[in-house]
Amino acid sequence: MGQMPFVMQLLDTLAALLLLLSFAMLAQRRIATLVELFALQGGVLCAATLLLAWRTGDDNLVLSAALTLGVKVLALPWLLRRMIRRLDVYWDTDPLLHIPGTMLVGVLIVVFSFGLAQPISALASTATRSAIGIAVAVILLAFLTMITRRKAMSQVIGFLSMENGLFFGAMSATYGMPMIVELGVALDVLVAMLVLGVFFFQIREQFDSLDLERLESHQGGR
Amino acid sequence: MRPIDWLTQVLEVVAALAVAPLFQGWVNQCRAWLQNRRAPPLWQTYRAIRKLFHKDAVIATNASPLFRVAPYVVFATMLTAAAVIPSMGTRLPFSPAADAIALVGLFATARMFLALAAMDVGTPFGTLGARREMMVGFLAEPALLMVIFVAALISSTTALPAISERLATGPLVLSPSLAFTGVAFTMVLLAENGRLPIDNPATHLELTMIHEAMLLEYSARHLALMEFASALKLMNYACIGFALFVPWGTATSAAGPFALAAAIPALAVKLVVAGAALALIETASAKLRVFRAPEFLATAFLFAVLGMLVHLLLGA
Amino acid sequence: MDLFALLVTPLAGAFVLAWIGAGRRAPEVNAAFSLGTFAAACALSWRVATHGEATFANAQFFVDPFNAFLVALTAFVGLTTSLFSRPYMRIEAADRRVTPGGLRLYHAMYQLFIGTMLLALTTNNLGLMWVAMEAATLSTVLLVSLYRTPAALEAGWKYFILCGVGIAQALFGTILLYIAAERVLGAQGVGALLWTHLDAVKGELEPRVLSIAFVFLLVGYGTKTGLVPLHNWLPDAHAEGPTPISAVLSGLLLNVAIYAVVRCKVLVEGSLHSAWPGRMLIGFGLVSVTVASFSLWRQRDIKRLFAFSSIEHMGLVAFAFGMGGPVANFAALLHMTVHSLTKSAIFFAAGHAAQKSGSQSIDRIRGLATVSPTVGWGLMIGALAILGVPPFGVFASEFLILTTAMRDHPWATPILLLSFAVAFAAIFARVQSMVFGDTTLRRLPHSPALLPVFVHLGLVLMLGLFIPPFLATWYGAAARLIGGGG
Amino acid sequence: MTVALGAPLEQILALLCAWIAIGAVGLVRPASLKIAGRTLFPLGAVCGAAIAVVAAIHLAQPPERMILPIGLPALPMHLRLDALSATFLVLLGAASAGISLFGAGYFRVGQGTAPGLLCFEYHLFLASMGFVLLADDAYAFMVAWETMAVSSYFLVTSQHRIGEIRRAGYLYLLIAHLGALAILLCFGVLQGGSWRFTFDAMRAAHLSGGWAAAAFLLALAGFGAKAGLVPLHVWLPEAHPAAPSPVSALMSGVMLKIAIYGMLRVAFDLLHGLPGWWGLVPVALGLFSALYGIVFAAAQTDMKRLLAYSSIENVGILFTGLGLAMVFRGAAMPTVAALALVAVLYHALNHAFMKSLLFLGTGSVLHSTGERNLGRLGGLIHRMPWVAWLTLVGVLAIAGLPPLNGFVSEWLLLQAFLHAHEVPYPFVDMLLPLGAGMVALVGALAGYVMVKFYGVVFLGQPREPSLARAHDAGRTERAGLAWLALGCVALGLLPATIVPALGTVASSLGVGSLPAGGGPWWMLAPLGPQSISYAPPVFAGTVIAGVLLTMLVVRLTYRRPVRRAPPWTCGAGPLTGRTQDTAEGFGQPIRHFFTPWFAMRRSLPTPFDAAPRYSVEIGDRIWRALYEPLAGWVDRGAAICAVFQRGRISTYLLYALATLCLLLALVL
Repeated sequence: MGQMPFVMQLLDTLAALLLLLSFAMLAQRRIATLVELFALQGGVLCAATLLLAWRTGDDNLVLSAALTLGVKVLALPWLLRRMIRRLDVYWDTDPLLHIPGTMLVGVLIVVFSFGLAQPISALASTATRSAIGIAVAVILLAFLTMITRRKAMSQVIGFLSMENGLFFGAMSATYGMPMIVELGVALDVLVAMLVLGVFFFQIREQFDSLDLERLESHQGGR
Repeated sequence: MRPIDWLTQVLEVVAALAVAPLFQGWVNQCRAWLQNRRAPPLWQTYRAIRKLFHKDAVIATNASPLFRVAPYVVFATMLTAAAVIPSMGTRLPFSPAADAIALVGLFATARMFLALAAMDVGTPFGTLGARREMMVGFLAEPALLMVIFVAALISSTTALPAISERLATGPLVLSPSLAFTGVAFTMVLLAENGRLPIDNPATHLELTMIHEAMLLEYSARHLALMEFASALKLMNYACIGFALFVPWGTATSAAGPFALAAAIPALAVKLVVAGAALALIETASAKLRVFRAPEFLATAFLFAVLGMLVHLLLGA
Repeated sequence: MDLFALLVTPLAGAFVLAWIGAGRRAPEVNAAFSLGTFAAACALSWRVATHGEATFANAQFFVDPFNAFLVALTAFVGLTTSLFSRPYMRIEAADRRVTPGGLRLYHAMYQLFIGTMLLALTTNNLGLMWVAMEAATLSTVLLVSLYRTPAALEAGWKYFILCGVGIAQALFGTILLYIAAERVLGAQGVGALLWTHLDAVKGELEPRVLSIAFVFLLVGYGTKTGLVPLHNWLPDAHAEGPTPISAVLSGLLLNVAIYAVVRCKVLVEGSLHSAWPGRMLIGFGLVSVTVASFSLWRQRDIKRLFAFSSIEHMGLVAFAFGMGGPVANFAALLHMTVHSLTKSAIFFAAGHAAQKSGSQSIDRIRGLATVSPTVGWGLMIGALAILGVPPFGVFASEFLILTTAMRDHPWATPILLLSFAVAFAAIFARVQSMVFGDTTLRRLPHSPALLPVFVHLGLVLMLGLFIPPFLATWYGAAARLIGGGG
Repeated sequence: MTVALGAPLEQILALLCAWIAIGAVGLVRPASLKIAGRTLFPLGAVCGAAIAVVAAIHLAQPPERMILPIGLPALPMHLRLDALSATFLVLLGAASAGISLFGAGYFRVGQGTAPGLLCFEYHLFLASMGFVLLADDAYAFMVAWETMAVSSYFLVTSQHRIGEIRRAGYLYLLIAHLGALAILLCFGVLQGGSWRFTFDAMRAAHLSGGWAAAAFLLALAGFGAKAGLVPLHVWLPEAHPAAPSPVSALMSGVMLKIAIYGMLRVAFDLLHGLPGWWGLVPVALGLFSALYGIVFAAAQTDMKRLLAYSSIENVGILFTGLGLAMVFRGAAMPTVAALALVAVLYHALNHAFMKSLLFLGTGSVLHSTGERNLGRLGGLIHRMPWVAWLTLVGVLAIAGLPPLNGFVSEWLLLQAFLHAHEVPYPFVDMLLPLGAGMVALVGALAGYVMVKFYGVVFLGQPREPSLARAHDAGRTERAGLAWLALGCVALGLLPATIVPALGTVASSLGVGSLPAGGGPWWMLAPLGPQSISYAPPVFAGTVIAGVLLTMLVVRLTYRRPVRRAPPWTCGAGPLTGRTQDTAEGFGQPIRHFFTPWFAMRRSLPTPFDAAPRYSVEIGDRIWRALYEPLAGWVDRGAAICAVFQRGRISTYLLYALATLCLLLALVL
């Protein structure tokens, strides 16, 4: 097939960028930066969607790009920033597993998810199917982020970037889910965020910190 | 059933009644001789009983009716036992009513009433005696049962007359199993009749006595009945021994009136010999501590069991 | 029409109660809306019973015996729970444990929760089902932390994060399913996520992808089902939320989650022509049953205790569905029914018990039978029923499950029996110490409503002695629908 | 007449439902003693008697079947009435009639469960036992079986404010439930591949040797747990004393027999293809239980515990006979097998009457004195003559003395043992006869224990001043006691009529049949007229005649007055209650003889004690050797599982990720 069209190359670049960002988040300890990275990821996602929409001429994708822009680039980061300011949690304490180790695990996960993606890409009919592996990787890396963080805030951001991964996966594999589903998903994410906001303040007023160590009282055999 | 059988039956019971005290007297006499004492007259036991019957009965204020019924029950059971045991003839009209196991049951009944009566007044001696009696009983009874069981295995029935008839009429074989059981039976007999080395009928030392301790609260005719019953018991045991181990001389079912006539002296001879032997054993052996009694009886029990094993092994 | 009513009534209720939820009559309003929902559910199930399966709104919604009976069950338990929560929440308010604002939130979210579950049950669109499940989590997460105590917040947080992450896996699974489906049902296939369409073509779906998809779906919805080792949110959430919520979580949400798992299993098994999805469920089931029953041994908190027992029973249901086949499926459906009835009844009684002693600690609850026989005997009988003592329905289903297991997987039977024994020893020791003995408990400001308890237990008793024919045929149809097994 | 009232099975079903109804009426006004006691319990007694009559009439007839439209859709409840179940229905009905009569006067309004509720549980218990006997499929059986367990549990814990009673109840229900699981598993094996759980399907099934053995052992575990077979007996001496006396009577007298019924049903009816020598297992366990039970009974100081242990002994004897019958059946000795089986059934009947009688006697004592401890009783024969004399019947009977009923079954069993050496298995023919010795030993020990029990409770002098206020039992209670005592006497005197009836059970189970024409009504000759025989009426007549004759002679010959005087005791007076032997003292020789069996904790006074105290605690070795480690293991398992719940959310997420990756790795 030879030289693939420039758009596709661009798309793949964007996908790689997503992965890079996930790694960055994995490595990042400053929560404020984490939020920016998350916003950036949303942006990249949005860009990729738009690109794809332009290439396929599928206006559903435009809509979902708009959705991404609205929710993941503007709304959520704005909410998060406000919270950070209100709760002044700027730094996460050291992650449970030190950064290089985390990175190493992350690499392994990437390998695993690429392997996992083979059959799926083989099946998918989209131009971007090769990116599915990256989507899986993003999801699992987000998972890893959540595992290694100690602050509730950074855990949530990990959760949200997992949503990004899912979204990217859906887009790259099938040019997006049916509209109704996407709307539902977006709505859920937004609500989730609001709920979390409430939570943070409640936790804060109870524990006057967002350290997860405080949240380990429930044990099996007390 | 022939009239002669009824005659045998009646004769046996009457004989038991008449001879039992005499037998006890005979044993005591032999003992006295062996111990170089002047022996009491042969009918001493009759005298004692007669004397007791002439006295006023004194009963403890807090004695219950059970206390007063017990002597009669014990006496009656011994009498019934005498009716079951083929001491003269093996064709007894009463024998189908109760086999050897029932006989053991009879002795158990007597023992139980004796013990309960002893506990009734609530004296320390009474309960002590009852406890020791039962302690002896819980090993003596199974031992006796095993002895009978072996004989039953040999003759494949538990009806005592049938057993003794089979043993008598069968070809004369020395069966080692019977030797074991014979020893066991002797030990049981000693224990059950309050003889040395388990109990000493001649003493009233609380540390040692068993049978006497139970009778302490009895007097007059109740005591007489109890003494009589114990004499009967000794007699019965002796007769069981004869039936199992020296069954010869008793009138078998085939035999006629002459056999019965011959059976009476035969029984007399057996009793004389047995009494002497008993006395000999008693004088030869020393009183055991009460705690040793279970071991003595356990030995008896095991001998009986061994006898059975030997029988099953050799089929003899 | 009735479906529309079924879905709209709770939503309307949610809005109304969000507005007057703190009012004096709010509990009655709540009960009234639940009653309406139940009526609609009855109508719907009646239609299914008479006309059989049906789809609505160009196949976006559908009912078949499987979800119809779950709808009826959900609506029924929702109703009884609302009846129970009437005095319960009044007492809580009287004890100043919950603020008026909290009360409003509670009532609104209660209705919303019921609504989302009904949506998840009736929708034909797997994507929509996912949305509804997530919504169900979100609507309860604030209820779990309603009391604002540290423990409650912690529980809520864990509930949120663990279920959220789990659900995310489910979403990816759904996407994969969609990929495979789209291949068969055409690009942007309208029905590419509609279960009925997928079911029709399940034979042609690409096996590899579907197997991967199933793993994600199993992990995702399995988290909400509380399968070990994804269960850790469950005891906390059950223990810390208000008791009516524990009741519906345990009695209904778990059912809905396993319903989702089973729906997916049907598709995957259809495409794979092999039984390993079933085997996966069996594995999860056995692990859950064993771990949960041993964990029971050390519980000190009455609601945690029964939360673990819920894990055990969900494991059993998963095991049964894993075995598949008409009998096992029948048993599983029966078990879902009796479990949600019994468990909610137990939570009702336990809730009042905790209120009486002013603490959920088992050591502080004593002599219930003496101070209030209804609560005490309700708890005692409920516990016996849940422990699978005849003549209650739980025994009926366990009997069927065990006998089927003896046939299909003999090696599993001893494990199950051992777990049952341990669970019995653990739960019964605690229940006995709570129900019997001398008491130090107080009287309550409002008289507890134990009608629901005894209605539930009565039903369970009936199901143990006599399963009505229409119900039997209904289950049978659902069981055939699920199929699987050998 | 039976035609008019429908088939016997229907009549019995109706009567069982009547029991439930009677109980339900009690719930209407739980607090009212008048309704429950004065009306319902007598009604229940009537029902019981009716059941006994109907079942007795039906005993010899062919089996009847019925299918109730309830239960599982695929498995409606099957009922069946055959000779075996009829026999045990007679037992249930007859014994419960006496117990219910007694209960009518016994229950009081007290701390514990309200009378009405108690009445409900009581009659539910009775009815469930009846349904166990009728059940003809696994589901119905299990439902009835567990209902029996649960209802009896609630009866046991009716005084639930007392901690040790709660503990006893817990232990009881736990072991009962474990047993039930074993039974369920047993049925699962028994159906043998047909996957139909009716008993007919099991009868038709043919199991391979290994599976048959498994099923048998499972049944032995399940029913043994219910019957109190060592080592599954630990609940019994706790639960029976804890319960109110009528309930103890019911549990000990009847419920244990229901367990025996289950074992018989499995071993002789449902299970096929099991080699006969497997019967040695129950023989061995049974003999051990018998000896163990009676030895511990001798060491007890609580009268109800003593009786409970004696129940263990009797259960042991029952299992011995059962195993013996199996061995004989396997060895193709049908007649003797039938004899052994009849011995079991007869002993079951006997024990139902004797043990109920004794427990009820203790109940009366408990009521009038409030004492269970043998160390505080004594001399009650003066205060409560009715109870004392009626109990004496039970005591003599259970001690196995002729001419009462205990002796008959012992006699039958020994007769069966007499043929044990004929079995064609090597070693077995040596070992089995030794069992006879064991049985004899146990019987003699039973005598010892009963003398201790009766002597300490009723004879001697009151050990507490409070006993002077003791009063005799009420009229209905006496009636109940009398009924049971009468049963003991009747069973003792009329074996010749009862044994052939029980023989039909053996023949209907295909075990074998006793030769017909055993002899006249007064002579028991199970193996034919010319062989061994026992004629209780004649025997009893002779003894009684002997007693009367002696009395007459004494009266006629020497008529001297009888003086009452304070006890002599070798001049060592005055006597107080304390000078007597204590219960511990009376048990001492046995303790001394069987020392290694007990885990004893003894505290001896030093010579310098101002107030010397002697105390000894008897512990159960099996409890420490078996049950405590078991609990330990479970706890360790719990500790391991607690690791899953450490509270750290990251760990939980890790579990999720690990699971995900693991499963993905599996499918890839």
